[in-house]
Amino acid sequence: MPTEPDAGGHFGEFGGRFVPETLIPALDQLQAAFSEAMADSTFLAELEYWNRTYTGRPSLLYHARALTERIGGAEIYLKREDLNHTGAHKINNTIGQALLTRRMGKHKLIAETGAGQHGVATATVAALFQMECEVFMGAEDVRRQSLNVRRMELLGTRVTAVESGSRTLKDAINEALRAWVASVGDTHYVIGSVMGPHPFPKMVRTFQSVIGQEARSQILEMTGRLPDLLVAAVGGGSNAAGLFHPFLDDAVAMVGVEAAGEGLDARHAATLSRGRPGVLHGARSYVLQDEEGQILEAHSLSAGLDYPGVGPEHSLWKESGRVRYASCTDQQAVSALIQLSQTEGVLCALESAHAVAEAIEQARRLGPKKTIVVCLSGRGDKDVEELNRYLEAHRDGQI
Amino acid sequence: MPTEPDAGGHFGEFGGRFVPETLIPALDQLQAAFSEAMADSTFLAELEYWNRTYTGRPSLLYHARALTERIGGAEIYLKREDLNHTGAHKINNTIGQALLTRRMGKHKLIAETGAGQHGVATATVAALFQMECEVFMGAEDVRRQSLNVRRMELLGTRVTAVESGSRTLKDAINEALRAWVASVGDTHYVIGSVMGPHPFPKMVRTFQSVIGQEARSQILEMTGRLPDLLVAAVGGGSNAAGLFHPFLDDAVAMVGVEAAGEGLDARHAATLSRGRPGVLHGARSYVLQDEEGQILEAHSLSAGLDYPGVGPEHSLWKESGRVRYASCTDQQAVSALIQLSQTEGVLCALESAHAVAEAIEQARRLGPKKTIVVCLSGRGDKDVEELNRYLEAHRDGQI
Amino acid sequence: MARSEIGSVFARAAADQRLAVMPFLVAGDPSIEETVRLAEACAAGGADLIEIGWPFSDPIADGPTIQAASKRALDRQVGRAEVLEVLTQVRRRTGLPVLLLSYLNVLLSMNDLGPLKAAGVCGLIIPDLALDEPAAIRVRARALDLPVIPFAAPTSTDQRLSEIGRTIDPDAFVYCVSLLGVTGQRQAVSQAALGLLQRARERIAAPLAVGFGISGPDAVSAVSRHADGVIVGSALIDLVQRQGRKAAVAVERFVADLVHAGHR
Amino acid sequence: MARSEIGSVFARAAADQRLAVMPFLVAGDPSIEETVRLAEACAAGGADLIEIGWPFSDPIADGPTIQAASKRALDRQVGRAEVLEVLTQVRRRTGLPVLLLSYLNVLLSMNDLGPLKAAGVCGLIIPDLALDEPAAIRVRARALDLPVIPFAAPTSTDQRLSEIGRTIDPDAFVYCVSLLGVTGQRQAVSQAALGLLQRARERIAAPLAVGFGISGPDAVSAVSRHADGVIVGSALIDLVQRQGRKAAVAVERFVADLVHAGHR
Ligand SMILES: Cc1ncc(COP(=O)(O)O)c(C=O)c1O
Ligand SMILES: Cc1ncc(COP(=O)(O)O)c(C=O)c1O
Repeated sequence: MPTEPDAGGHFGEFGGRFVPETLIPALDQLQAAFSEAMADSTFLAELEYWNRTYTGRPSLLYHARALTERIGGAEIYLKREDLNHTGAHKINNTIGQALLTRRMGKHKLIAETGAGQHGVATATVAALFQMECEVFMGAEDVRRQSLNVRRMELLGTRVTAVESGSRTLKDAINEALRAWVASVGDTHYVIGSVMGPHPFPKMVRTFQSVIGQEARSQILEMTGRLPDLLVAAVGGGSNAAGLFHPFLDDAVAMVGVEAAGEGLDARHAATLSRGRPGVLHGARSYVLQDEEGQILEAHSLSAGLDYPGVGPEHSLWKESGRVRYASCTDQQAVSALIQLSQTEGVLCALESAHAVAEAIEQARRLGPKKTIVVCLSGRGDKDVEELNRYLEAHRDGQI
Repeated sequence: MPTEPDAGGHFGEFGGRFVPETLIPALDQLQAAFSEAMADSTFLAELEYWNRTYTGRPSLLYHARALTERIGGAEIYLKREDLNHTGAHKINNTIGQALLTRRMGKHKLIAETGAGQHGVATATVAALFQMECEVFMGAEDVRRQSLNVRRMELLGTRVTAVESGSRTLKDAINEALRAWVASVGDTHYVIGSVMGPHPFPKMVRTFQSVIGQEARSQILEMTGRLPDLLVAAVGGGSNAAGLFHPFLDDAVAMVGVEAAGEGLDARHAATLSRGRPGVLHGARSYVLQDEEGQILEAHSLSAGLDYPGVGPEHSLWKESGRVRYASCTDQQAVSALIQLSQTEGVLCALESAHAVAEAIEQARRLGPKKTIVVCLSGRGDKDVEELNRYLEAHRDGQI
Repeated sequence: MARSEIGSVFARAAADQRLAVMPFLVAGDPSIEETVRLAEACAAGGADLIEIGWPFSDPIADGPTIQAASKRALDRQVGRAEVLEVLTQVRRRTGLPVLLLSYLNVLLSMNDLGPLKAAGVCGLIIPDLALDEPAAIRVRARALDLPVIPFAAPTSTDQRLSEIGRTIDPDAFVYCVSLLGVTGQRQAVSQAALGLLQRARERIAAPLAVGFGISGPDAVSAVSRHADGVIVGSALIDLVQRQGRKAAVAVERFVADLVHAGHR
Repeated sequence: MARSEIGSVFARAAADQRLAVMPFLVAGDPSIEETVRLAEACAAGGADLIEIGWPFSDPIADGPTIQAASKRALDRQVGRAEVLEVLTQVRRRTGLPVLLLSYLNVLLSMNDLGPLKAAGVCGLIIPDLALDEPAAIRVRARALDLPVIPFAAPTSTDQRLSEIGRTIDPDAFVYCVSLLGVTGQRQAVSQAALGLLQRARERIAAPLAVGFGISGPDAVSAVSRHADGVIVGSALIDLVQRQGRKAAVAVERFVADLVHAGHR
């Protein structure tokens, strides 16, 4: 199992660069800047400085005793990325990319966003490093994540609602790519997950690996041994890749949890479970698509998982069997969110709730004496309105 | 300058216990439990455990270089209480009180809330320690802080909208006191600031002093000396008291910033600047009142500062001159919030923005080589809707 | 003269083998004139003493009925002058002793309590002043020979009751709170009330009056053997609200029923 | 036969001392029949080659005009069978060489590219396939003698242009992107386009066609001395949208104007 892609950014048969020629030189420049930076102790120190003093890293690894007790199975530990400044793991990546942008002499940022967390994280670093910023967001997501739209605006970022296609994350990425093609000279496109053309998947995973590195030493310190299982939600796959990567060579099981939306046989966003390899947004990877290669609209209550693609490294991990990919419906996620909220007082993001739901199931299955580390990728403030709508609509239901 | 009240909870001529007789035994019980707990290393260890592993303490002391540079004056350091779990300093207090509640053998919590942060913090510990919880909130605050209402509900707490009086914090406290009188046998009233009858002012200040204790050692470590000035917003006064108290014996200047609302000659909440001593909500302290002792309605855009009373220890500090009390209008707070947001990428609570506005002014006045520590008491997510309404309404204005 | 007034109220009632009945009205609700007229109706019904409440913005010890009454009065600009006017008139027209119930902050705002005395007030009830605070207000009241009525509650410890017994002003009675809660009508008198009265009786020589939640004659009978007086506020105000223009007649009859029910 | 088709297009145009004109239409927009009719109109106007776009859900290289055209076609259920039908008909009716423009994912979904060849396609344009990916699709195309047209952009380095020159399929031309941006009409041809054409000419022997943003005859004249052909898409589709039922006549005239403007 190779843990790094080849020079062209290929993770086995996945990854690569499938973008208009116009962008290739920018990707070359980025790749060079990234490689140099990662070998430059000044850059690494700077990254560490902002992670520690601004984001608040290391994030806690919290032993969820009350939840564990309630479930009566394996010990559950939560990696609290929700406590990061701006409220999700996304900032780990945007700080890294902003520092690279400065290194490349660029001074404008664009980004796409689904849940708005990556948009907020990008807007935040844009403010911090005094860069101009525009964020593309599907019009549907603008509606369901209005809190984050306002946050971006207050941070001085322009939010552009994208009306094309399913008006969600996929279309925001299309539009961001188009905007980047038109501005590539002075603008860096801050991709928010381990997706897109090389070097993004590797670069984003590298910046997010701080999650797994910390979790690894924290769990060793807390329990004296490695965990039995890691669980993380998979949208593009960055929080999962960040948690998993530092454990790849260990005897640790891993589950990535995709959004099953209304069910795998209805509208969902379970790319690895129900898609097949294809090319979307610059890389070869699993894609939700029809027989003729048209991209399907994904569906998840959780805007951050509502994406028909996935990072190429996950496709490799799926094919190799290193990581198992499960899925979780809207309803299961909502009910896990409420259960966590009401046993631990932790209101997590809907995205993260998918991981929590799977962790609860696995805790039962594994039984006591085992340990599970769950990536709590973000906090739920952004989701309360959407949750409210969902609960209103399912009042009679089994939630 | 006494730094502890007398046995009756009097800070000089302020403080005390002015409540219905029914509550006195509960206050005695609480006082006893609190004193015993603070002398019990098990309790202190437990408190420290939850502060560290759950809240995420110590909170960062962040050197705001970009803001400092922009202002061109004293070095500004932000005490990042906004990074705490649940997003404000309020949790420091609710964890302490919940542990005391358990110690007293009670299993129900009630609380009042203005901005909703204390309500969320109480709902959170109620979930964590499996207690029943009801939170009283002025109907006006329910409207302007709807995000926090939903958060409380998702945490399993009942939120009761209070329709009496100005329908804000003052009335929520009235109602909570009434509810406590009716349930005092099995219920603890988690007061959210350094106010109310003895022992609350001292107890809440003690739990919040972790802010100042950390800040003191952090700034010594970062700069090698004590700061020149501390700045904090004052609603009831808990974040300010928590920051100030550990520095009382030091040669450090302090400013508490009240809400001047629409201006000190219009509607405001500047209790110490414009009130006079009286009795409200169980203690003698400064109060906004008319000639005949009727309590006036306070006004602040910031729900957490919208209160016509203040903690009794602040009244003492004002009278003794140990702390200066300034005020800041809605407009100044909004513009400081935006300035901080757009230079540092930190979207703080409207309450905290009052402190930021004063800090900016003082940084200019003090000039370089001086250092200011500002308590960033909470994050601004809860305020974006209200800010949006304010900015819409003042579109033509000078913000 | 004020010194003996309260004492004689309880002495007279005891002689009649009944409870002293003390109706409570909020000054200025529904109007100054009406408050006075309702007090007269109480007197006609046989009330022994009238309690007048000073409307306050933040009545933390009161339930919805008295909160609303306070608010109505404040909305009609009932201030210090109007309250003094009500007190004076009630005293003059009824000839009964008058107690003033006021939250502490209102009294603290008066430089001088003399005008209360001048208006005929014979004692103060301050719901947010518990025993613990030897607040300056006590000194000022005592200088005018105005007793401050202490409260006892079901939660009060025996020790506290003894302390009340030791420190009570001469001529005062003890306001025994019948339940855990704020003012307002309740279905029945709680067991807690009877327990409190018994414990208080053993420790306090002064008369005991029961208040909070006394809804009508049944409640009065229930405590008639355990207390010396009853205070009836919310039930009366609810009645006034219900009856509108015919309130005075109804109040007179209601108070008469209370007096009747208070016979042992 | 396909091998020589593209070559002969440029050879003929060069012989006429003019640019080869290559109109672009989206298959099935506004309908299958119309696409074919419009292609015939292009041919009547003097077009040298027709480019047909396969409607795709996520056309990242396209601006609003072609995005909308793709969406219209997809909304009308234009799928693989319909695209093949359009290609076949256009080839048959116009007799001109036909290039297929398709995003990569659509082509990857075909197990076999044979049907494209059978429909008369003589080359592939894949906007999201840059030089870097020696993707399997190239091998499959080459096996069918279908050249894949490479792109060059203003951002392409000299080294990259040389690499394009070295690796280009026999019989292919280079699709020179005239600007930084997606497809869609622009006011004027950018300086960047002329710079690119000059740099490309020095490094690439194959013909150079300019596309993206060519809005009409003026733009064509502006590049006539620097390029060998022009690709006109959005301007044509906008025209069809504007003209409605009279589109064929307008298209024929427009293409004729382009051909005219392309004379050196
Ligand atoms: C809180 C949170 N978790 C998870 C995700 C999913 O992204 P990824 O799979 O890249 O971690 C998002 C995306 O917005 C998010 O906001
Ligand atoms: C973020 C924040 N800061 C400050 C305050 C004011 O309270 P205090 O003065 O007790 O710190 C509040 C109250 O809700 C708050 O939420």
